[in-house]
Amino acid sequence: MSEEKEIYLLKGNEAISHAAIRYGCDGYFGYPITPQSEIMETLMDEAPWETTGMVVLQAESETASINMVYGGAGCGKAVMTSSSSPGVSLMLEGVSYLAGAELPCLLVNVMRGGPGLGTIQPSQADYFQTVKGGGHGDYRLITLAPSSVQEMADHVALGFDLAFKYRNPAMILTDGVIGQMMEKVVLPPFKRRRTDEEIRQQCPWATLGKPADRKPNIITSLELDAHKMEENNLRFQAKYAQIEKDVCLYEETNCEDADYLFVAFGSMARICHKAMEIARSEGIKVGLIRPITLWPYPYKVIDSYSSRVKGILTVEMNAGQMVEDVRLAVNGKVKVEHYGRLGGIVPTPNEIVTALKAKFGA
Amino acid sequence: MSEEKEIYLLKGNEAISHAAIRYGCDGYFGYPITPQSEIMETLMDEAPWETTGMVVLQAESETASINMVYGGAGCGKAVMTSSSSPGVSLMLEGVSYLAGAELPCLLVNVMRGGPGLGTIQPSQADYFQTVKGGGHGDYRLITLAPSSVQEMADHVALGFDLAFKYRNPAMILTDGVIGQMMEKVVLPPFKRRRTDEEIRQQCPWATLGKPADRKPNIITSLELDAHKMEENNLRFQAKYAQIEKDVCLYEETNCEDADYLFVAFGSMARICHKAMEIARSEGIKVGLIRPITLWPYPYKVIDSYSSRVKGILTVEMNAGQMVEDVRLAVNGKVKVEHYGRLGGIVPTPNEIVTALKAKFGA
Amino acid sequence: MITEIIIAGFGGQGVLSMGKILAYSGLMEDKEVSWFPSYGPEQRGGTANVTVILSDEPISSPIVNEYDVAIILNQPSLEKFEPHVKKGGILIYDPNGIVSPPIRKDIHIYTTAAIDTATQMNNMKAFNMIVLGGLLKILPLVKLENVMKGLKKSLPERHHKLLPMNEQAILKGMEIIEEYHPA
Amino acid sequence: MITEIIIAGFGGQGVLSMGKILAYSGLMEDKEVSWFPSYGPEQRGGTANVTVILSDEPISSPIVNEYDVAIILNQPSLEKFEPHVKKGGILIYDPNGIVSPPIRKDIHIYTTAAIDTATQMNNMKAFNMIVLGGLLKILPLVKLENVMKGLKKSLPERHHKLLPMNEQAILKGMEIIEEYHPA
Amino acid sequence: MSHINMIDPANLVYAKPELMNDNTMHYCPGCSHGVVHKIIAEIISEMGLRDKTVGIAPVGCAVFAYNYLDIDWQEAAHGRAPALATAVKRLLPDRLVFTYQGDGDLAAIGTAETIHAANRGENIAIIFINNGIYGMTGGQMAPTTLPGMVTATTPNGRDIHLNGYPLKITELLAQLPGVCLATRQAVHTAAAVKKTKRMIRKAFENSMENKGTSIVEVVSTCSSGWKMTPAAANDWMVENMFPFYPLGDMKDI
Amino acid sequence: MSHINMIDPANLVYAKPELMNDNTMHYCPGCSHGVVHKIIAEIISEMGLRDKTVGIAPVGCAVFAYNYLDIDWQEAAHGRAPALATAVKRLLPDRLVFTYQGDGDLAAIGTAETIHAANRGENIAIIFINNGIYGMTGGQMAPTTLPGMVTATTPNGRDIHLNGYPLKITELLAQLPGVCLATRQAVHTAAAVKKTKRMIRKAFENSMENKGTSIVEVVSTCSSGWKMTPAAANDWMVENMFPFYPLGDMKDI
Amino acid sequence: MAKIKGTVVVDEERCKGCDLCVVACPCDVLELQPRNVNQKGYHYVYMKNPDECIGCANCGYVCPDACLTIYKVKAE
Amino acid sequence: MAKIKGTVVVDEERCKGCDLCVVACPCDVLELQPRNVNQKGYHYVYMKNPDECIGCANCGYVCPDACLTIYKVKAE
Ligand SMILES: Cc1ncc(C[n+]2csc(CCOP(=O)(O)OP(=O)(O)O)c2C)c(N)n1
Ligand SMILES: Cc1ncc(C[n+]2csc(CCOP(=O)(O)OP(=O)(O)O)c2C)c(N)n1
Ligand code: SF4
Ligand code: SF4
Ligand code: SF4
Ligand code: SF4
Ligand code: SF4
Ligand code: SF4
Ligand SMILES: [Mg+2]
Ligand SMILES: [Mg+2]
Repeated sequence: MSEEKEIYLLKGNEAISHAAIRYGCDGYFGYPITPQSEIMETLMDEAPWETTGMVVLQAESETASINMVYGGAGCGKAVMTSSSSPGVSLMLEGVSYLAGAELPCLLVNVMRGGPGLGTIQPSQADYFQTVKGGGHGDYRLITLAPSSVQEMADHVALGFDLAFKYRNPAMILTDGVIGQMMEKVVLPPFKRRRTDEEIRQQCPWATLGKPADRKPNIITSLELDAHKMEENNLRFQAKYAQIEKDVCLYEETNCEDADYLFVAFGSMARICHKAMEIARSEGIKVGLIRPITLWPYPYKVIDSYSSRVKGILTVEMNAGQMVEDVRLAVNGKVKVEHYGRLGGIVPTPNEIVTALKAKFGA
Repeated sequence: MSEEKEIYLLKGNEAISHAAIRYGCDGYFGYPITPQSEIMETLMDEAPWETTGMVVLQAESETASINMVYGGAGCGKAVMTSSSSPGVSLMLEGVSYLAGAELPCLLVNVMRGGPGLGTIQPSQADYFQTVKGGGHGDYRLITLAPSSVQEMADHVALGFDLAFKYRNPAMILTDGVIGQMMEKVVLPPFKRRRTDEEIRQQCPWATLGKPADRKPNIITSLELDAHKMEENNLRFQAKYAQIEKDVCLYEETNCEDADYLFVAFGSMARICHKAMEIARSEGIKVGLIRPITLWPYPYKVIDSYSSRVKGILTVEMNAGQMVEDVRLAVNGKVKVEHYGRLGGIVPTPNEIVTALKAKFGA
Repeated sequence: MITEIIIAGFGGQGVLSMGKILAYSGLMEDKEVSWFPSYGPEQRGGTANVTVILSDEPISSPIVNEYDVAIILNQPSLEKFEPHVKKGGILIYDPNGIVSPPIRKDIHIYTTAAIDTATQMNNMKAFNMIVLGGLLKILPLVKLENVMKGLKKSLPERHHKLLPMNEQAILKGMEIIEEYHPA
Repeated sequence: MITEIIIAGFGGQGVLSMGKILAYSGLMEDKEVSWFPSYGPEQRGGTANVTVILSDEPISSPIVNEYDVAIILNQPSLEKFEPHVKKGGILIYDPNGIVSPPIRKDIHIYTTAAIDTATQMNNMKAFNMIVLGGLLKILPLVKLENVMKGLKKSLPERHHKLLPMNEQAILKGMEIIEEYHPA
Repeated sequence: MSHINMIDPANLVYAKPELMNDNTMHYCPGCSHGVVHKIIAEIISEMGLRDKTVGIAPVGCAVFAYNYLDIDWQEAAHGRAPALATAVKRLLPDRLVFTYQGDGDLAAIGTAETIHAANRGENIAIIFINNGIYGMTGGQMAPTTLPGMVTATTPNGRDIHLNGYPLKITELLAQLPGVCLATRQAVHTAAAVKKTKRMIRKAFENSMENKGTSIVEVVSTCSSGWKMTPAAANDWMVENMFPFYPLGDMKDI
Repeated sequence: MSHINMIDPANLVYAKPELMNDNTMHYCPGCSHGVVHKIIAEIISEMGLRDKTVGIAPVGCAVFAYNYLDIDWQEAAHGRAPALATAVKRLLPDRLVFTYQGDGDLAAIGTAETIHAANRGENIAIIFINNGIYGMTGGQMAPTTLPGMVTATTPNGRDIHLNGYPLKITELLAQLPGVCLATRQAVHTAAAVKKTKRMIRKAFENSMENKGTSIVEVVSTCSSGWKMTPAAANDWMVENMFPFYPLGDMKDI
Repeated sequence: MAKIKGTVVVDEERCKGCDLCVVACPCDVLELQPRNVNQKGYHYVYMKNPDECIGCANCGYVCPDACLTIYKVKAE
Repeated sequence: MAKIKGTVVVDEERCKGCDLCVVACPCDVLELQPRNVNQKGYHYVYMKNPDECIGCANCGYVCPDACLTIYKVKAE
């Protein structure tokens, strides 16, 4: 349909909302927090309950939101929430439960500067929280890091699809830059929501009411018998290994001839792109690797350059988090340095070039 | 005093409570959860409010507990809470606030198997959560990993002292094994609680009421101006660097002549000790490094063996978390493998020896 | 060609929506566009600004160090952004409320008495369109017809009756803009 | 010397406190001791067990693969722990409620009719002391006087009047323990 | 007629409910949870709603409710059952959705979720087992523990100055406009069981008819936590709990 | 007498309170927060308690309260001010401890902390600014938003079926035994300001006398969130908020 | 005159010997086994005075573990 | 007869022109500056009819920004 190919000018946050409705998302549960409140506001404005039947509910807190997501996801519904750093911290018990009960769902963190109440300006300081372990226990979140408004829209479907494929929560990890900026975006076509019958087929584990011909479906993360709990964990680990095999998205730019690599995700990749242009214009051969999935992490592709480049600079709006994964990837084969700004400051392209020169004498 | 040198037979959890009273702890705020409820129960039984004046309060939730800790710590009081994995996840927003407001306090996580509600059996799967970033933003918790009931008692004072020295929360990260086991323990002598006057001197930032001769004291983690927020973060990072310089506790056993190293913390170090004895009795020269502080992490001491040993095995009750820090320590110079049991299972010494042989052909 | 623009003033002056209309206009001309606001809790009379980039190529960074064009609507913003206009770039400001005017001589400076004009027109809502008109006069980034298309697109249907008024304001803005030479 | 002991039975049978008294007794003899319980939500009639280690050297692992001594008070525990007694080790069990008795021939097996005896004594609370007496008879790990000291230490003051009764139960247990040879 | 001859389906007056399976319940002897489980099983059968029911289990002794009633269940994080139920019911508006929660779960950590679900008038039924204690974790004080009551965290009895007052949360909930039914019952006698059953059935009907939130509090015993025999616990409940938590309907519209 | 001559301390009838400093408050023009700040500053001075007061600021527009009143402050996580206050007051029992909270902070995310602090009867004063909206984050629906009221998340007005009912939390709190004072006031007229001041003073006295928890709700305006001029907002409040949130004392013992 | 008679079938392995049915019975029909225990170690309930049973099912209603099946007939 | 007279000193830079004092004044004393703005861009308040002021301080009580200082005298 031509109408659907129409180009929109949207904020990243708004793109998520429109993409969710068009995906056939069944429910959104959230609590306001800057810089992502537009997600719920746009949904409320679109009132999809009158069209697709999607439920949109402002919860009493992030704690409630994430547990509503658990309830909805347990029914096999495509449900989501969104928040920003402090709100996401409040969700972590629930996130661990979602992972432990193997429930597909979509979470969005539009990061702001911490720690604590911090600032509302952009940040990437929740990287560790997202990919290593915010909540308790061994679990993983499929983590997508969009770097444009278009990807904000695209990652909604991608996130949901991966979540359902692997029965695992997926997280869009983005920040105030991408959430608040407007860009051109092509929205996906409308998909209708799945019927309960379709859910019964695609999610035979979902709690939709127990018919006579199957056992009760039970959504739980509890197993007091440690041996069985270990089995559960081994199943999760096997699943995580499978996801690591199947899914790994990244983007390489100008890496073939590069002497130095930037590794950066999300908004920082955008800014590093410009820094790369500036550096190349000065004759420094810089390439850029942009991990799109932060978990699974593109260890291999980064490692593939470890004996070909003179140095790697990770640029993050934090005190040095993803840099550990880059170091783990190259395992000592090349020097890896970190450049970061903190507390809501977005580095400029120029200062990144300066940092590159300073760290590597490039 | 001789009475004070008396040897007690206590659970790890109980040791924490007695040590807290004797330290002159001002307040405990907690919510029951297995396997650590004895901490609050012992305190309630001892009724220190009748003796030292220590406040002990059962809160309505872990969320409330951690925020009570924030309130108490903001007054310069020596306050603490304890919980186990799911409960700690609920505290993470508060923990990030504590770090962001630079409040000294003592947190205890007696880990159990996750993710989700999981099991109540011992686990170490909250390592990442504790040392990388459970809550949002760039912050660090001074992290102590006791491996005996004696250390459970000792780390209370150590944790509080470090917390106050650096104005930073400290965490005792332990598990159901150490929390539930009884061992001999020598309790420290009783110290009286600091008076408000002493607190005014030692913690000039504390909110005890503003006298005419100073500016208002304000406990906050907020700074909407990103530049100022960055300054705050740089101050935190400088402090963290200082702590990393000043504090790093570990224990080396039989490392001098070792061909292989176990690296393990807490209860796993105990079991690895036995595994080391077994391996040595079979002629395999194994040493053991036990990090006592998990942050700051003893990267250097581990690295100091990286060109002297044939392999390092980290043993953890998780799917492989601390192993990343060991890999970061040796930076590719020696092979590092992980052996773990999950979901509440405690590995036996024999299986660790078997794992060592399997991974390294030792 | 890429044009990096900052628009800055008090919250409530329509800074963000002026940027939006500019971005929409670019969209109508099939340009690449990006719009990045200062965002925050309700601005409560504080300053607000937005970076708008119009480009023929894909835009890498939505955040830039220096601007081709700065549109300045109050004193604090002037102080903040004047130093960041590229050499040879453009600075447009409304002198109302400006106590210390710009001083750089290596850029082109223009004034637009938009506040006064809007007050005269008895239509404060037209204020930001007057400013926009001025910009378009000296830098015809987008065609007027595309601005109108953009406006139509960015305004909800129920406000379309305001389109002619906006067009007039733009035209007025084109008239009143004046070059300014610092002493 | 190090002795690794498991005591296992139903929750409510005093398994944990028997282990505690043993540990306290060890403490009185200046031994190193460790006591590690199966823990959980209220045992609600489920099984409970505790590993007690008494040693002259520091104890590394409080958790072990195999036991020198297993004290078994119900059928599920027998099934679970019989295989983990060290060759040449000791297994003591109360035959009450045991439908399939132990079968290993490479260990020393004893029975203690503690439940019956306690019922006869009309004092179910003495049950675990009777069992403990049996253990001490065949393996004098700790001196009786130190057991009594340990008991005193582990019991709250208000229960000290029960000490003589406990001593009698231990002595009774020493009397009734019998060797058992699987068919 | 001999006893053996009486045993005939035609003469049956009471039996284990069809929806309750053969798993041994992990509850302590005499625990009220079992009785309420039976009631719920019976009602769902009687209403013919097995294929339309989603139950939400709490964290608390009833965490394993899902092991005993053969319906679809979700096990919630501690205190969050009403949040789960909110989503389930909004996404499946024609289903029977109920939560089953203890006093710690509902009235301590879950206070906000309980009050807000009720205040929104979510069309769910909340079955609230008030045994005045945290059974699951070994008998600590609950928000509903009576003054003077001994628990693991009030070894000398709850002292209102130190530990605060018992919380009558059902009274609070009854005042919210979203609540259509709020009642307090017990299950210590056959008559009480029948009354409780009527009220839970009404709560379930309200959920099906989308009339708003129903809350049925069941004043219960916890013989383990109270350290009494089950029979003594019942007596203690009648003597001590009922005066403070009087049985009866607070709201029924 | 000329105006210039009247300006003499002897003739002073009203001035900026001594404890309020010269920082420009970040509040929007006409925001009720400022008025309540002034009242608090005056009372603390009058009671001579500056060196004995710890205020707890919320997350909400009043997050920066600490920038304006020259007393010791702690800034709490969103909704948790009563938890902080609990600890502060228990550890410093002779201090005046008060929280200052918005409706989102107190009655949404902080519901559990509010109810439990009040139910424990913590000796704190809770100043509750009910402006029916989330001011700080740009005007989303609050738990107290009136039916039909337009906000950023109820663009067509709050629909009780979709968004639930407004929550009269002070009415609930008034019923808790730990609460000694529960009152609802406003600050739109000089008379209202004086009445509110009397009640907040009483609340502070209660804290000092350890009489239990006091809650003073101030029905307020948020001209930015309501998208009205401050004066129109006051009128709207009188017409629409007061009928739903009637002013007056609910409890005072 | 028609007399109402009842009987109770006990699922002995399910029974936890809680005594609640014993207390609830208006006719003193039930009792816990004084010596015998089931496999879980509980003194399960049995009909001490079977002929007194009126099939009122009070025992059944209050049994937490659903161990009791009750039958009732009108006997001559 | 003693007449009560008052005066109001406005902290013009603090004033946000919210108009609340204007509305609160029983004597129509105050008005917002129709044209002039302060440095923050607000039309601040001034005494339009200074002689009407009775020093009741209503304006002061309701001013959220504590911009007003009020004095009162009994004038002859
Ligand atoms: C976040 C969290 N905190 C604490 C616990 C530990 N916990 C499990 S059950 C429970 C209380 C149970 O009491 P109640 O809700 O009254 O149920 P009961 O067992 O009495 O039926 C607690 C505190 C937990 N599992 N999760
Ligand atoms: C955990 C968390 N969730 C959400 C937010 C975002 N937030 C900041 S203030 C606020 C609501 C403020 O509303 P209210 O309490 O009514 O105060 P007001 O601004 O109206 O005075 C919210 C949701 C936050 N800072 N932290
Ligand atoms: S502990 Fe209490 S509530 Fe839990 S099963 Fe036992 S009796 Fe029931
Ligand atoms: S947004 Fe509302 S509450 Fe916040 S300062 Fe402005 S008027 Fe006051
Ligand atoms: S049916 Fe009635 S009479 Fe018969 S045993 Fe049960 S309670 Fe007693
Ligand atoms: S009530 Fe049930 S469990 Fe209890 S004794 Fe009777 S039959 Fe057994
Ligand atoms: S003091 Fe009274 S009369 Fe004077 S300006 Fe103020 S409100 Fe008006
Ligand atoms: S009330 Fe205060 S801020 Fe508002 S106009 Fe009057 S003086 Fe200015
Ligand atoms: Mg309970
Ligand atoms: Mg508000």
